[in-house]
Amino acid sequence: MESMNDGIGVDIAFLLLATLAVVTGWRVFRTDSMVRASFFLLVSFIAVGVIMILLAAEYLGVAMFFMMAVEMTVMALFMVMFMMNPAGLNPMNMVHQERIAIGAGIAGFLILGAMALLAVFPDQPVPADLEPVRSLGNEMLGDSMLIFESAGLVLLTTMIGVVVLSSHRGRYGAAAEGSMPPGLEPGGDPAGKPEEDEAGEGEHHHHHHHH
Amino acid sequence: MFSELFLPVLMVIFMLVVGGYAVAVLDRLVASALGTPQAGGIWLAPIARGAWLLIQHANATEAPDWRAWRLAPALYLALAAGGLAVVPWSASLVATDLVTSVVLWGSVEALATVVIFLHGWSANSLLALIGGYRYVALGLSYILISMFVLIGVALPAESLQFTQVVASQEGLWNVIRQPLGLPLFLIVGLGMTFWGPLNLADSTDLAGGTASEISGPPRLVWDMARAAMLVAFSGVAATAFLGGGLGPWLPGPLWMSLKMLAVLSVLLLLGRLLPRLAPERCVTLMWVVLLPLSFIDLVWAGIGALL
Amino acid sequence: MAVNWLHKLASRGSVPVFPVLGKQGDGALRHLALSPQIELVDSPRHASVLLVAGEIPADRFEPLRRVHDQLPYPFTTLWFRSEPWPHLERVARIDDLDDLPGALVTAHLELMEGCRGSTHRLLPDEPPNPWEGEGDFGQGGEGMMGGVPYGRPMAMNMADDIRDGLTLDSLTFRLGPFFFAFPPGMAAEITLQGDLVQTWQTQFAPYPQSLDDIFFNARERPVPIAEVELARARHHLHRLFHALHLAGLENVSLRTLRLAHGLSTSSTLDGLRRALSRSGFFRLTAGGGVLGPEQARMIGGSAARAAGMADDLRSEDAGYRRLGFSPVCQTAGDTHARWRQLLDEIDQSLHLARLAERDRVHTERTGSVETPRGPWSARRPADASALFDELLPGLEWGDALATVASLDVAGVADQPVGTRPSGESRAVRGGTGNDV
Amino acid sequence: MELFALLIILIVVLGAGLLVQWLPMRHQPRPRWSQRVPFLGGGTPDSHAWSRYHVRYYSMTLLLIAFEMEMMFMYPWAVVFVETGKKAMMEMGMFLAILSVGIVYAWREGVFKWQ
Amino acid sequence: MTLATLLLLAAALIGIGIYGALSQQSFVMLMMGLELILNGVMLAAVAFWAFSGAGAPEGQLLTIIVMAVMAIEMAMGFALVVAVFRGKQADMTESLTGLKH
Repeated sequence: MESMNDGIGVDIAFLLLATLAVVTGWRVFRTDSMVRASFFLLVSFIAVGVIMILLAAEYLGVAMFFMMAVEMTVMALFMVMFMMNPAGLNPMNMVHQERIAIGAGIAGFLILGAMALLAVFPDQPVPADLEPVRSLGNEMLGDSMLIFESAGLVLLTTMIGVVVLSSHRGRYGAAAEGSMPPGLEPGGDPAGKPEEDEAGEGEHHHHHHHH
Repeated sequence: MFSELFLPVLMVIFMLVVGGYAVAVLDRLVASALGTPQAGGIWLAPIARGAWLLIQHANATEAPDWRAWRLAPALYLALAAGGLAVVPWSASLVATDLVTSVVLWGSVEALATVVIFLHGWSANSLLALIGGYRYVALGLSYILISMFVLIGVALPAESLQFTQVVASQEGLWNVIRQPLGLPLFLIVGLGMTFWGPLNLADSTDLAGGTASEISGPPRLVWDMARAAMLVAFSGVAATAFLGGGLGPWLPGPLWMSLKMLAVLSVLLLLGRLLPRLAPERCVTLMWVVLLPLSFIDLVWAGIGALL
Repeated sequence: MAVNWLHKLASRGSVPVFPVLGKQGDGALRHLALSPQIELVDSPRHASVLLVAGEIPADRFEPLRRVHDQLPYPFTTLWFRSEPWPHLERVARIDDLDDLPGALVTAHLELMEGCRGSTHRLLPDEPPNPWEGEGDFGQGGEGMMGGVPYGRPMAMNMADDIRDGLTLDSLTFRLGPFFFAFPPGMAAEITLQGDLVQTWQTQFAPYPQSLDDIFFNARERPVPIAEVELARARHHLHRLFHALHLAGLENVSLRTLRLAHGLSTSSTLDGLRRALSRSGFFRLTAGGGVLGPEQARMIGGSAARAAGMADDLRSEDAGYRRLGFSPVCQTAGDTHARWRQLLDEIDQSLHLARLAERDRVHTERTGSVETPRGPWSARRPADASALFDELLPGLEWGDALATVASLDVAGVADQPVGTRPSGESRAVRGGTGNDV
Repeated sequence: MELFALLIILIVVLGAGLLVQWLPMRHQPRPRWSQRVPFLGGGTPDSHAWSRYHVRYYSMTLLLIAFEMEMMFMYPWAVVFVETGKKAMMEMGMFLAILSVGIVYAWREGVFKWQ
Repeated sequence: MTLATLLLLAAALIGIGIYGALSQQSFVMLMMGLELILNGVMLAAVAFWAFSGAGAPEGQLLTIIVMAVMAIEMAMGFALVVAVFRGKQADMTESLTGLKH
């Protein structure tokens, strides 16, 4: 009785969530407001996250919420920063090669869908007594230690790369500025920088990327 | 069926209403204790204010993002409900005992940032917009601190479940075992509800910030949601650091309520005693001072758990 | 009926009032801040009564109409010491400060119970630009950035960014003259990029402020120093009250106001000072706004002394010299230094007042007097709000407003505080015990 | 079952939040244009507030994304911490070291200041 | 909810993602497309883990790695956008070619 209920409930929930994920995923490219686009994508991620929880991947599903909430907030910030007409007050369509894109999208869906339907995958469900989080933890501290460690280093590299690329007063600008207490020069001069520095920075970026 | 689905729903809604009211009353009590006289009955004032907001018409701006503007307060309220749902009142009485409830609370914090930003953004008005953006700077800074601190309490529990976290405090509460944890977490609480010193979203220098353009029922929901979030936060803080429903003589839920009231009082008091931080300093403070402190807390918790 | 009890309940709460300040309206504001049944709000959206306090000059009528229309339905207005516009129907005018809180409560009560209808709007129901039905999608805009979608143009990139060279859109707007964080009456045209002030042009100077008549008397005849110094301390405390409200320290700001209200030679500042430094007001809140020597000279007074200039007309007065007066100074010249300076000066004033009262010392020099706003010898301290134009660009919004609050820029009016607010000052006078 | 209860709680409360706003607002007329002007203390804006807003802390947000990813690894690690013992402790040391290097570097570069 | 339906959902998300990544002119919107593709990939990975991986932890680990890739892609992508924009005041994909010389 209980499991019966659960079974139907799970199916209904899955159906609703799947629809939500696809519809919001589609709306991402069909809305004029950049903020809405980012948060539609967030909803799509959250729907997938809930499906993951339904699949007993409790940790991954919930982690998806916080990871994606942060990533999509940042996404929204940057979208608004760099896109003209960020709120879509004037409706617009900023696409190129749309036909090819639609074709590629449909082709991708058909090929992958056919694989999903036609290929035979082994039927080995998660054992009932498995604790997904614990097993993941053990894996990370056991066999996959190397992946875990290298991920840490890669992320450190990312941090440094991000700072070098995005920061105005970069390492080759005035690094000392970063360690000075906040506070402006007398007369309220902003902490902006002279022109030469900017040019030097730009060059550095190109240089860095070249390697 | 009833006990598994409807009871939790009723429980959480009851908590939202009672808790929200309790926050409003408690805040007025704190204010009058600090020397700001309150008019009329402290007990009636929140209800009278709610009635007034129901009568006042909702404001509009020239071209708001209507859906987002109306959704944001309701979503914030729903997030508070989600937080309250994972708070255990005793070993068995918990609305939803998710295996990863600690992570879920982390998600509530992250999503709260999204919702508050949306609230500031959707009004299409300058002061609200600045409030929303300012809040994101804060929201993205405190979330790491909160995660480290909560991972700290998960270590001795060997679980990401709040009921297990409570069980692990049978001998000694985390507030003593990990002395840095609770103070750091309280700062997170002020941030989440943009209360007092961390009120960057709805601050006075922005004429109310994200709330500067709203009136009437949307404002009522927004204020209620904010109070409910404080309640949810105090529930989590009491669970993670004060042993939840553990305690002699009294039944678990009562202990829990008392501890939540204690956390709430401290938060409301801090909110009225400290001036609002400048956003830039706030970010630096979070990353350069509080985050390293939360590292120390985690190491402390780790050593404590192994010994 | 259900609606009825809802309305009845709503009338039981505190009255949310949005104050619009005219000339000498700030006294009413401070009076209301201490009335428990009145809640002063920062945005008209949060108010049910619009209070017009003091006479509004004709050039600020248009902004007043705008603010008037921004209160959500239902709302009502009340005019305090100001003549209501003739085309407003059923508007109450109040002249006695003591009646004001009661009148506001009654107005709210009547509004909630339905015996008073909501005030009618003043401006026509039109968008800032006609847009409906125009443009590619009927949204009023053209192309990507053109036109006036929904009645307003879109923000554009107007000037290069002054901090990090990443030039994005800038927002230009006019703020005030009824923005509570500004000195009463001030308005500015501001351009922001992000939350950073890019340009700032003061459009309306703040109303000249009326000083206590003791400063006017002191120019003509010797007056008791105790009285001068108490008036000075009270002036400074009133400014501190506004700044603390802006910093979110509601309780301490009211405490400051109460201190100012009951100020006498036996008052001390220790409790307030302790509360402020414990709360971290000097360390945690916004800083910035450093005055250069030229700027400091221009504004004069305590702001100049906070920037390290020991100019004070009191040093030239024999009466003060007998009391051992020497000016206190700070060096940093920023917002925090100004607040420290202000506290030190209040302390000093209270100290001088105590000594002067004991020894019955009077001022000896007439013709020039150090007002709380600055030196007044040949000319009255003039308006210095133009200072903001050079001081504020480059500051973050919160820092900019904190700087505005920390500078006393308004000039001095040619009249002393007019009809003295009945409660406020007279009680204080009685307390000093050496009334003229 | 827990998940369903949670979902129902969220939906019910969300619905209640919307209902409280919608019910009283059904019969209210849309406010007049003169009321809808954004509040600027009597002043007016030149343009819509929505714009390419200069987020002054953008480098901090990028740093956070990388940080957040590390958190992703830490939760499962916390669960097995006690049973793994010393090795987990070392692991934590490494992680915190990496994060600290990241913070110190970013701080030195002025990432946490308003750009 | 079976493996096939889950994979279909994943395929649909990937399909939409491909459309987005190919059609959008703006670099930031293009990244949205990539994210959506990765969303589908993560779902597929979890589905395999749940239905045919016998609960092997590698399935979960794969999802985490995809997420890490996503985070790194986003962080580096935006940092590049900032760097390019500072030079050229534009964010179109075409401008990125300027970096290749």
